Amino acid sequence: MKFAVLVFPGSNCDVDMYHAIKDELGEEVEYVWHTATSLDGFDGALVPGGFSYGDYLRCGAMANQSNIMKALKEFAAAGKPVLGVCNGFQILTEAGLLPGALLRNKNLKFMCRPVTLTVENNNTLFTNEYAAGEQINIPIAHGEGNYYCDDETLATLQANKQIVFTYDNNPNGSLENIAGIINEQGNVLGMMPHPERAANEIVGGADGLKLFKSIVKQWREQHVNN
Amino acid sequence: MKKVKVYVTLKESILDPQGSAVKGSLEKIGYGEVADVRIGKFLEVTIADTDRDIDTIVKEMCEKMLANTVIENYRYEIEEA
Amino acid sequence: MKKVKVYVTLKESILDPQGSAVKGSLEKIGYGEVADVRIGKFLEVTIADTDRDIDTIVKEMCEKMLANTVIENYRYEIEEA
Amino acid sequence: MSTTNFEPTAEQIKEQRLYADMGMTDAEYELAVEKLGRMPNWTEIGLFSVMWSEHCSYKKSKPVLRKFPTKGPQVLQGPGEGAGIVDIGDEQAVVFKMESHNHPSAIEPYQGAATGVGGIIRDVFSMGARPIAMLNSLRFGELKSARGKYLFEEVVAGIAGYGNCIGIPTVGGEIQFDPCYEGNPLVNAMCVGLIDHKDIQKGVAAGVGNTVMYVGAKTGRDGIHGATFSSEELSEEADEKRSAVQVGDPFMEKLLLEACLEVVKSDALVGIQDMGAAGLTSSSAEMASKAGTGVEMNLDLVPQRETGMTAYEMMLSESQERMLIVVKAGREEEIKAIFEKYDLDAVSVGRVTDDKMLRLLHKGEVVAEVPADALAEDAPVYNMPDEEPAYFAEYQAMENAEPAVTDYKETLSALLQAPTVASKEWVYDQYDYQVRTSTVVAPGSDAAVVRVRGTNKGLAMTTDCNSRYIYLDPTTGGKIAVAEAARNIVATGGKPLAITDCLNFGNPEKPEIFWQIQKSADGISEACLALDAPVIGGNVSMYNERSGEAVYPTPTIGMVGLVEDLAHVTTQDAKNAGDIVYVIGE
Ligand SMILES: Nc1ncnc2c1ncn2[C@@H]1O[C@H](COP(=O)(O)OP(=O)(O)O)[C@@H](O)[C@H]1O
Repeated sequence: MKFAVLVFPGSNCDVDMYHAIKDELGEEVEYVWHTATSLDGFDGALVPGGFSYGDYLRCGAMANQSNIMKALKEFAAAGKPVLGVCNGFQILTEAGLLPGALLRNKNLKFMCRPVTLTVENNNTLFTNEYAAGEQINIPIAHGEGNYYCDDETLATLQANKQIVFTYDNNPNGSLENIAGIINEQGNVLGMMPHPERAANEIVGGADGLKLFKSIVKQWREQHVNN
Repeated sequence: MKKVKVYVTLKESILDPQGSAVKGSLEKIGYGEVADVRIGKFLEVTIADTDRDIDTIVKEMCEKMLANTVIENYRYEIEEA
Repeated sequence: MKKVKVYVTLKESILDPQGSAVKGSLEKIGYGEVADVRIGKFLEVTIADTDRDIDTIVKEMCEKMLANTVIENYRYEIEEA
Repeated sequence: MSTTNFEPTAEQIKEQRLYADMGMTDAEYELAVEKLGRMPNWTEIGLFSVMWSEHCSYKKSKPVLRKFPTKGPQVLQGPGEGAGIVDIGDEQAVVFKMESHNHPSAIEPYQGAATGVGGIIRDVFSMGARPIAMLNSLRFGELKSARGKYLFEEVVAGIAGYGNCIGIPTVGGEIQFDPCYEGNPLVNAMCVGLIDHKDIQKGVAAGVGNTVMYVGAKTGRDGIHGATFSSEELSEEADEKRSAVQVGDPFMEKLLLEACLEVVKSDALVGIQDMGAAGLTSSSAEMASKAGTGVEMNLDLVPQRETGMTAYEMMLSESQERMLIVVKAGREEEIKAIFEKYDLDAVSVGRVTDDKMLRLLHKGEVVAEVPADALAEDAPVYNMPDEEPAYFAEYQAMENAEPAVTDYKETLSALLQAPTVASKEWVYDQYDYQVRTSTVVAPGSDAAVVRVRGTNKGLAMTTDCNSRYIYLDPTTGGKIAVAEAARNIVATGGKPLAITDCLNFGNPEKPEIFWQIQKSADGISEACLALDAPVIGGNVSMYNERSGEAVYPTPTIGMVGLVEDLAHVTTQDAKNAGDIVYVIGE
């Protein structure tokens, strides 16, 4: 399986994402600069964390205007897996690929710490390797991860089981403890915690690796076995 | 040349933690009469003379980038500069 | 009740990294006529009726907390709410 | 018409002693006249004043710095470049340096701390290294006044804001609170980078005819005379001098970092240097002086953020996120293309000459023509008088007092609540200490450990200094500071490689203060020799006083050690109930 790691000016978890795929998962991966216009040849797209455009104005607002976003929207519309982490999640909401928005953390501070998540929905292409209700440890590092959406959107998210991860100890004020959501189609996941930072025990845990393994498993089932 | 003043504010239904924090701090230093604080952005955009309709492009810029209409409202004033 | 609108802007000689980045992005997406962008804050402060002179206390609040006068300027308007 | 016309003439500068306002003495002015062979004009006296400030020339601290052991088989680059370099085997090396930003932080704590972080990062990547970790060492007054709390919170936010945005993990540091830092906090930032031997760069303007290029942010009137300002005590009048405060732009620096690390791979690049204190002046004069060449620049070509800037203003501006590079003649376009990818300007502003002069053109006129060596090398060196302060003998004569503890539980709990002792989680929770996914030991233990990707090795790093010990006995205190750093490295599983230091002191013109500087340098040197951990670079920050009261002598030590195998890493937390506790040593 071949992954694209999108790189915007100011992305800084691109390297982590790249190495998680290459070194820990052992799949193919390439960086794709924001000026590119196509994602042809890739089977999955990863929108990494960091501070695209410095997070100036609003997180993700300027990245959303890049060339590559048009290609990413087509890629998503074609049903291919798209994962946005942290700033990547913010970019996906700005782009309308996921509903809602990420506001400043309730305590107004950046927070970097390990957190415990509950896998609320393990029936997605991103979570099939986890058990239902499994508790996993994945670190967060963000200043604006406070998920917000209006009541109607929340009702839809709940009805469709689009809330994939929740925080056990809500660190940032997110609505309904939301840590990660998926789109209705089920192929675009956005989450604030960093699974790519939890892909090797030496740097603090490997609970995130299963997320990437899930993507590959589903892809293999669809592409290799037939 | 035009000077455009853009005001971007959080929608009323959205909690403004920064505003609440400032209100709390103001109370603490002796301004108990402060009933509410809301914090938004104030952008000053200078625009060179252009053939395009200024109102249209300012609106476009706001919708596309300067504001996120899921959570924010915006308004603007266009002045001669 | 008074509604006070406070505008906090960076002093002219102070670098505005946010404004420059926004200008760059606007240019790239087709708004080459944008000559300059400066980003400041817009605060709406609601103040309950008080015996103190409203002008004095707003000024005090700005100096003490709402603006960082080392790098920012402020101005305000007081409206009946 | 050139605005330079409104500047004082060479005669006025001399007669009205205008150089004094720039921090120059009469003798220094005379020396400048001698080096130049005539009276300097306004721009030229500006160049002399910044380059001969303590901050740039180390004129008062040089004799002290000479005490430090700086050599060792592991040292690839000692003091003298942007940062020092130490071999770690496998054709790789570690690059690190620590730098202070005390005075700017006292005035605008968020931006002061942020730009301090930005500056030290540039020092490291200007060597061609990839920055992989940040540390810091902070000193504040006790958290009792509103101003004190404000300074603390904003400095921490500024460090976090810059480091998090640029994506370099802040993995360690230390904080001490003491009333002596109330008006003059200390903000020292350290950056650690990793480099392949073949990529090591120098800040040289070599090759006559080569092109001098300016890259990065535009020049504004920010922090003009920042270097002279940091070489004076903080006073109420100093507030007047804080022209435009420098604002950090970590996004710009991230682009500059990535572009520069691409550029160092090109053989078109000859030299690269960060525009730090005294910006264009120090980078151009030092690069020429180190190469034995001259540099001619046309200031009309310098990218400017503000209108109507004079040559004096451009040369003294301390706008952040800028670099000066020297490129082989004819290869400018290749270099430009790399910067363009990152939306950065790379502009040819001059060339390397053979006459050893720094020559500046502005609006068709030569506005300055000064020997590069005169600026970079010929600053006077002072042997400052020192004198043992009266307090020293007094304290030495005292008996050690055993504090009477009646209730151990209460005392322990009081100790743990003291801000200096208490957990610093509130602070490091705000730092992204994990980005780059290489942090093996995060903040909260002894030294931090960052793995070297692709190997089984790690780098252990720490900053330490107990200034109360140094105040009481600077020689012993200096030794203790280095020994503490080494213990932190060793306890974590590393072997000390080398140190960087930041000498934070009061006004060196006071003999008692200079005595503290001398003695603590003796102690540091002795410990470095004993531990085979040479000093590979550092920074001096003097005049840390407010209203005549100096801070405690605070020579912060930043140490890096090599962990040969990550399996050796040991953290400080208690592992299992029932494990036995030993006390080792005296
Ligand atoms: N306290 C110190 N200990 C060791 N070296 C020092 C110290 N202070 C300064 N140096 C070294 O002196 C050299 C000259 O510094 P310079 O490049 O002028 O300073 P900076 O980069 O701090 O502006 C640097 O290599 C620096 O590492």
